[in-house]
Amino acid sequence: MAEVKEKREQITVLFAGDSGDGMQLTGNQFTSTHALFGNDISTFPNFPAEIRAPQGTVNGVSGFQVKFGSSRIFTPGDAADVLVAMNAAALKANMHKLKKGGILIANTAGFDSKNLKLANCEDENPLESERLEDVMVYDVDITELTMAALEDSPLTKKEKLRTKNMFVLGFLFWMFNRSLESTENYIKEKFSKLPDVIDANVSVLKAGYNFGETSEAFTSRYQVEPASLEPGTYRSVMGNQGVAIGLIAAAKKAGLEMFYGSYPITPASDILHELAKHKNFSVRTFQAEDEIAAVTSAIGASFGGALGVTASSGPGIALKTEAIGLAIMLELPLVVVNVQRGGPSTGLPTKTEQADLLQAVYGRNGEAPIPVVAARSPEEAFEATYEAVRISVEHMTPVMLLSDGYIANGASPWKFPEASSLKPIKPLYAEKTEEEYMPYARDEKLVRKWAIPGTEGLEHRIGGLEKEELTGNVSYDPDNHEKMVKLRAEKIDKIADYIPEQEIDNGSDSGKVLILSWGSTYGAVKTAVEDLLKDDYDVGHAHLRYLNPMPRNLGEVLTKFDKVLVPEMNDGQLIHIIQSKYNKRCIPLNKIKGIPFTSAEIVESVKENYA
Amino acid sequence: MAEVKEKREQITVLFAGDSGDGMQLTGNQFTSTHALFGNDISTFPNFPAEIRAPQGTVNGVSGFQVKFGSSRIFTPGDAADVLVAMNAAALKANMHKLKKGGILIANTAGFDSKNLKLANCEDENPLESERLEDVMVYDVDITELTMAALEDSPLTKKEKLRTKNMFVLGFLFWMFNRSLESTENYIKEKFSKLPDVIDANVSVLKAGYNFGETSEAFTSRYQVEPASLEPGTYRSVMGNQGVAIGLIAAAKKAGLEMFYGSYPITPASDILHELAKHKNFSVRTFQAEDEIAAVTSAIGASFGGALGVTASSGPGIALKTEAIGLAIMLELPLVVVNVQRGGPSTGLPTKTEQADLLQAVYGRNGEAPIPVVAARSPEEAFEATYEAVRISVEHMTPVMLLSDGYIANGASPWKFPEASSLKPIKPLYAEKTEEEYMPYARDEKLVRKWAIPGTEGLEHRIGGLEKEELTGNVSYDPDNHEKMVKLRAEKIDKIADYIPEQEIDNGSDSGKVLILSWGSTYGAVKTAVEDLLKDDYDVGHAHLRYLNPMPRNLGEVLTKFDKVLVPEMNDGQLIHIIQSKYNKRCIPLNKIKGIPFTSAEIVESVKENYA
Amino acid sequence: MSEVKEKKYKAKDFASDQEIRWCPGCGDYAILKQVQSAVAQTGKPKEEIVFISGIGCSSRFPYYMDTYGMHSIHGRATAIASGLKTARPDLSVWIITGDGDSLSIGGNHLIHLLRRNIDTNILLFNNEIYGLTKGQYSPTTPEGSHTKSSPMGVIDHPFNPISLALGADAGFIARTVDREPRHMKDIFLQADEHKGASFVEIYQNCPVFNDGAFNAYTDRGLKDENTLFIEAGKPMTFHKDKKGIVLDGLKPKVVDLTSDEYSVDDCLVHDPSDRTVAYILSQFFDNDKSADLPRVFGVIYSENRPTYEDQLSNQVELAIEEKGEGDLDALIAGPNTWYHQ
Amino acid sequence: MSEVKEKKYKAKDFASDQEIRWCPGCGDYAILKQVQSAVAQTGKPKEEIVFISGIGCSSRFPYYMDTYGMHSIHGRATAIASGLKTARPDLSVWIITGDGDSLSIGGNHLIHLLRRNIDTNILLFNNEIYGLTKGQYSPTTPEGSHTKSSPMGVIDHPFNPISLALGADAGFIARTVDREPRHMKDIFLQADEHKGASFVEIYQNCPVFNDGAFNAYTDRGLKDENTLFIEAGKPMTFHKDKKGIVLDGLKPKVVDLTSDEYSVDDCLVHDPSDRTVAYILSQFFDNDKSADLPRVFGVIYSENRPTYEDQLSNQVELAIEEKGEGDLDALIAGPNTWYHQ
Ligand SMILES: Cc1ncc(C[n+]2csc(CCOP(=O)(O)OP(=O)(O)O)c2C)c(N)n1
Ligand SMILES: Cc1ncc(C[n+]2csc(CCOP(=O)(O)OP(=O)(O)O)c2C)c(N)n1
Ligand code: SF4
Ligand code: SF4
Ligand SMILES: [Mg+2]
Ligand SMILES: [Mg+2]
Repeated sequence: MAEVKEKREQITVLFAGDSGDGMQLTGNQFTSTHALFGNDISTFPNFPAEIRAPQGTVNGVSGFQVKFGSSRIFTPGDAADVLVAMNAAALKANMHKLKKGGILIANTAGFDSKNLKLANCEDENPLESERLEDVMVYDVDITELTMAALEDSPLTKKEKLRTKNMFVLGFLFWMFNRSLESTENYIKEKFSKLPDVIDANVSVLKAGYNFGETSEAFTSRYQVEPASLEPGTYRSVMGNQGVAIGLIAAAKKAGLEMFYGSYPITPASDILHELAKHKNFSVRTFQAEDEIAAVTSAIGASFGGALGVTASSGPGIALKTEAIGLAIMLELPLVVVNVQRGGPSTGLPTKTEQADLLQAVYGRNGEAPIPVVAARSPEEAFEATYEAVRISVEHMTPVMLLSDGYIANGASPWKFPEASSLKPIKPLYAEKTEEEYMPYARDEKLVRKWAIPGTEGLEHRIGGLEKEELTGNVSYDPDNHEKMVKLRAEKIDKIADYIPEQEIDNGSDSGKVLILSWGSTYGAVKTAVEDLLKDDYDVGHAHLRYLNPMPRNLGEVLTKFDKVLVPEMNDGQLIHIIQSKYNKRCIPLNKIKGIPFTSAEIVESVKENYA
Repeated sequence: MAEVKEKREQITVLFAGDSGDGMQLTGNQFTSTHALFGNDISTFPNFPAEIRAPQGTVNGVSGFQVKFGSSRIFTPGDAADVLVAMNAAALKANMHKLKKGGILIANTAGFDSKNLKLANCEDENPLESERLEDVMVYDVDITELTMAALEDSPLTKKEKLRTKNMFVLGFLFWMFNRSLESTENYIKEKFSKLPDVIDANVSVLKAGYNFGETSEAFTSRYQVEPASLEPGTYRSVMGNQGVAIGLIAAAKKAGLEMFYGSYPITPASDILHELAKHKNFSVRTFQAEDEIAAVTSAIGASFGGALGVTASSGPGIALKTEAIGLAIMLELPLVVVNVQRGGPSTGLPTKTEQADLLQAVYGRNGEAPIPVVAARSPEEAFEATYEAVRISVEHMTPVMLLSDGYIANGASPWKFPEASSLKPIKPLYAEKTEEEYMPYARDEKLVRKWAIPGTEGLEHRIGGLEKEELTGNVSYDPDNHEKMVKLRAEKIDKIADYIPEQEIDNGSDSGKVLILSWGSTYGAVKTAVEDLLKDDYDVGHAHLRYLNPMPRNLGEVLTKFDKVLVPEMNDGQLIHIIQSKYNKRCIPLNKIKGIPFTSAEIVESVKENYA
Repeated sequence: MSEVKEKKYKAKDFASDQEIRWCPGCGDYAILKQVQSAVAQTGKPKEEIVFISGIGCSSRFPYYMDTYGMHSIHGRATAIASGLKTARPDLSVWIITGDGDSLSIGGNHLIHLLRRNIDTNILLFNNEIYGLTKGQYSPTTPEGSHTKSSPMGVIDHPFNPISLALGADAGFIARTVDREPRHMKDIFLQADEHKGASFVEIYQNCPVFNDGAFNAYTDRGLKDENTLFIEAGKPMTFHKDKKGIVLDGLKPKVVDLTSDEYSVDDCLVHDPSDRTVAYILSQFFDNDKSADLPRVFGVIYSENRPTYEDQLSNQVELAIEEKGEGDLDALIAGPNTWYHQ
Repeated sequence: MSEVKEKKYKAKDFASDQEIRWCPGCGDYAILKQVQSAVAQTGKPKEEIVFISGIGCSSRFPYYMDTYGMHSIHGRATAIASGLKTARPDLSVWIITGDGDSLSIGGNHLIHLLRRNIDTNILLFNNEIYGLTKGQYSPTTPEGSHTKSSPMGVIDHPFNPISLALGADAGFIARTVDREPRHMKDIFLQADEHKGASFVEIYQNCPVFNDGAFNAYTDRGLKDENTLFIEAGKPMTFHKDKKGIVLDGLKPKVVDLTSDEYSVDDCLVHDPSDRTVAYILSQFFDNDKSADLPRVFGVIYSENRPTYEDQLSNQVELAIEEKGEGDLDALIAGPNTWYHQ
């Protein structure tokens, strides 16, 4: 058999199967091996909305998309080069994501009449769909081959069947010419107390690999070289992990103990789960009775001198708004993380969206400005989080950190920093002096000092009523109120002096079209701009991490382009703020489907608006 | 004694005394009598923040300002022609509000050393202040004169002292040449079971009047002719009353029973108190355990086919935002009233502000548009409320109605409509037909029909998850989600077809300066524009009742002026929306002092920006 | 609710056309079945029945009932139902909620509904875990449990839902379990019949995130000795009448009825109208593991007092009687008007 | 809280420089005075004491204490204090709240704090009215009361705060009244001494909006026959020992000790560790007007169980013991890294 190894720069694989088929695990193992090999990588898991949706149905399909390559990767890919479909429902739901000329690996056992019926495909077997005409289809009876490989195993049939994802994995490792070692180690560690299970999984993994090796049908094998990433030590990180680690790191660098008050909600809960594991960092996690208790307990902790943090998603953030107003009055550190999901209301809890920006910036009663920082990707979540904590602590203010479902559950390789290289974070503590203590005296940043209970001589009372300048006493004086409203606003505006100026991420810094993005659209825009630049479009890309206050020079950046395109996974929110703040009409590009932009969609829009 | 009756077009009187001095009652009686006489009137009570602040202190001062005149009156006046100060604290706190050449009536008994000390005026008796040099000061020992008038009364000393506000009232009635009849009737009704109290109050009232009549010191008497108001029947109304009555009227005209779920909060509580009195209109008031229960119980009632209404102020509205998102998904009627107060957080609960506009328009998670309607004055609150209900019911959507503390507690004469003349409000009910019932089918307004439990054959389930078009079933389909987000937005935008176009309230409809206002600044702007027009300034005034969607022609209105001035009692919120929506830079005019604009401030700003 | 309208239904008449989306083996299925069967048996017209739920696995329930229904937001079903029932006392209102939905985020609305005594039937699906969000502990998860959010064990002392309901002055309090279909249905019928707020805790197995939490009360080999099914007027015996409950002063204890020392006649007789008995039964709980008391199932407490919505309706009627049906023109005009020319 | 730091204070050392803004005659003044006196007596350094309140008249309290303090938002003092105490177990945390603040909007946080047993002292100023918002009824206002928001009389059945706390498994429950300074102070001291959440209901007169609500327990002529002051180990007698409480089965009744029929020895002896007794005492309430039971003052229930914050601190220590003090570089790197050239 001729072994043709085709060289490819980037490959996107989409694993799709029933929730019970182990697609997430398969995807994660596939990812690790490629990461270890040195590819750049981006992943996107896509869970069903139900805990365990009925088996075999379209609602029960679980997907895991991964893109890896020898060049830099910023998104999990617009369309798949390879689609693995474990059953009819999985194919039905994902067929349209397969590129023309792509490869479909279909587990024929998942296309029997029972499965066709469950997928509501009695009329047409999706394997016979017209859409597959341009596709190379490999029918493999994975189920049978798995059972065959385990003939001698003492496991039950059910247990045996559960290993069939290993067959897929082995086969794909063959296809992409990768070693089985990392997965073998993983299996051994995971099932260390179940030798029979180890044996079965490893056997099936190898059987998959060997099936590629021996079956004559498969001639395509691909070679994807390691990426020219910056040299250094890497790990794989998911967005929620990045946030959790970022919080711990920032607290530690600030010399603070962290208190995390939270109420579970998809897709933010994993931050709680992660933090709860790290109590040896003196992290105190408090699963509150609701989101109001979550944020107010964090405020209480901050009053006590800890770093109070809370996280939620849209509906929970809505519940926290009254308390955030209190934190604004108290001028205490508080980090509020919003892992955005599809809205409004309960909306699409398992889907991603960027529709809480206006809520973050404006969604409170009274004049209540707070800094807003947005993460852009799993590997940048750490840094964005670190910045959020830095601003909160050094400027004594609640900060909203925006992430979203796409970032939260996606994974990428991360060239992580050394702890010693992290920016210092310096809380400004009040100290007892000769003079009378003034809780609301301010420094040049307009920041008041933090007086921690337990410090003798700094006893003081604060609250949500308007306070007198300097003393912090309750004041109903009209002029004082106006002054305080302005001071609080100016304090936040001044943070612009302590964040970097807006840079052009890629492309020209003046010219025809600027793409102004924020949050998780980063990867799609980055990829699109790379493509556009190759085609000689005059385009630049600015990505906002700081949404309030915005970088000082942003207005200037905008004036340098004829047109500004603002892609958002919402109905137009950043564009709203930009147009109000700057005298610049922008072009909206909106996708409100609970799924990320493809880079092609961005490219297309630039081309349409180019002229 | 020569009786000179000076003619005046407008007079502003400010009653100021200790919380226990009965200034609110005095002001209200003074107001009623002038209203009955036919003057136009506007009032502004100013309570201390504490329930009963310490007697005699500046914090305990209670004020009631009233402006009346023979021309139209739109504000309670920038400065007072007459100031009544019952004690030193009252004078200290209000001295600056007295016009040059104005009259001060000071109760000398309230300026003894004890009172001076309580008012922290040991160093300077405010009666001797330089500020009073341009003022006519009348020192009257009201306390003593009151006691003297009651020599023969069987009341206790404490009870006698309580009537001293009647002396003030009687004296002012003399000064403005008004009859005592209405107040006498009021006294008789109020104390119908206490003849001694009636006698005492009436005696003192008359003593005050006679004091003016007989005392040689007083030569100034004023004549304020009835106003040339539109002919018709009038009543006096306070903003919160207007809202309450508007709700009942609208519900009744719509053929709906009203359910009012509310949690007390200043300055919204009076709506609850008022509604609770009208159970004979089948109004069901429910004092919920918190604001979340208030709004969600109202949603439950609306699901049941009632008109669900809830009201609060800033902090409470913040708590309701998650639930408002649910109502948006459910597409059910719901009226949310926000009687704004000074913020952020607890802020200045007894003061007024307009700083919840952005919260109203943007303060929810996800894409969650709702109509926003704002009342402009006590006498217009009824109509604004009626419109809010009409939009909510006919467009099946939650609506936010904005009022504020100034409107809520202020009073004006109101030429009230006849019930039969009110616009009909027509709920669109689903009915059982041959076809399958589609809960989310829409009419040409994009409005779905209301299916009331109890209707056979229309059993259906709705909720906060994204719903499939037409069926309303839960749907995770990406295209459906985008479609539904757009549909919900379009439905709200379309309301612009069912509201009036923006009119110019006064002045030119094109030219140099447009003043664009909303909410309770109406009166101050109206008065300012009248003054400016008299001085031949080229200025127009547009006042927005509909803040979302805005009137279709607003963009056009704006383009017709060189400059647009946007006065707001906040740090710039409407201006933010306008600048984002329309390609027009506007000039902000902000006052964030918890007190309304004076018309002079508006005039000044127009002059500054005129050129 | 009028007798005339009573209809003949079968349980399946109450099954909606929606596909059921719970995990295979979830206790929710069994509960659904008995609710459908119970509402059918009441004969109330289905258009007069409303199911309101919050958010959670259990809260998907209304989708599966062919009645009016709302799947609302987390924790607020009780508040929504309070408004609905107050506005529409004629409807039969059921509340479906989970241990997180009703006792964590929704705790306040629950206790307020109970004290107000709004005539609704509250079915609390207690699986001692957050199902929908995939396995965090809930306010009923036993101390020490290892869950996603408590990797070192739960340190939050759990609520005893029955005591809490009693503390909130609930007028009807019962407990049942997903594995006892007949008992469930009977309790649901009693709850529905009770005029006033009816609080029913249902032990519900979540095979995915908290499998076997109630094994002690459902497993063949264990349940007899661990469960006490109570009925009004009946002595409290269990374990096939081999054991009984007697009071030693104020202290309940388990006695052996097969010995000569105690007989059925010594056993406490259940009186659902006695609050103190109810309190004592509520304490047959984890707190007092030493005492080895069985878990109680059945109607623990029942009391008749006026409902909120009836009293409100009375006030509305009284107001109309006293002031006459509201006259809009009179209201708008208020008591003091003047004419201006 | 270490012994070394104990200081000698006078009550007035705890008075802040802020002018007190309650109405003349408000019961809050008397409570403030006894709290100042009690904290002075504990000898805890004032910088280690924090008062957290919500919103309401009573919630202005922290301004008047020369300690650390926060006047927060309505209903959330308990939640804020939970976070504070969890983060800083070394501080002495007091919660000041009203009947609206803690039982209406803040009901949920209250019951959760109690079940978690976070070591704070909760002083609930119960004036059976909303003072600050000028006179609406609260969740403790008796049925039938005419208030601004209930012109036809309250129809919401009120909470019994003591039962509610018991239902939420509170570890320390007491009641006192603003007119009994010594009793108040003693209860405050006991609450502070109790390790765990201490719930103290204080009957507080609001002369402006609800004057005389507790006259039956404070008026010279009435209070003796209407109040029962209990103490651990003491028989329950009242009305100058002329009356006593005996149990008739599970039913408490008032007996005449001056007759021959009953003597002190028949009276129930108070045992604050007995929950059932506590429950029975909690029911000496309005529900059962017929029984004519006196109102109970004193420590009704007291139990020692681990506090939330101590258990959390233990987990932190244990984690450090097992995994070593957190190493930031190791955390950032995670278990699987690779090197890329
Ligand atoms: C405001 C808000 N907070 C949090 C969530 C996330 N959430 C949904 S259900 C749930 C708890 C589910 O537990 P339970 O009520 O016990 O129901 P079960 O799934 O176990 O039936 C949570 C935390 C939400 N949807 N909304
Ligand atoms: C979120 C919110 N809702 C409502 C209010 C208004 N409010 C302030 S205090 C209060 C109730 C006060 O009653 P209580 O707690 O009994 O305290 P008291 O004044 O009687 O001491 C209310 C409703 C508020 N400040 N914030
Ligand atoms: S997660 Fe548990 S409670 Fe939820 S559906 Fe599955 S088995 Fe049922
Ligand atoms: S209103 Fe009542 S509770 Fe409030 S300060 Fe005055 S007397 Fe005290
Ligand atoms: Mg649960
Ligand atoms: Mg109160």
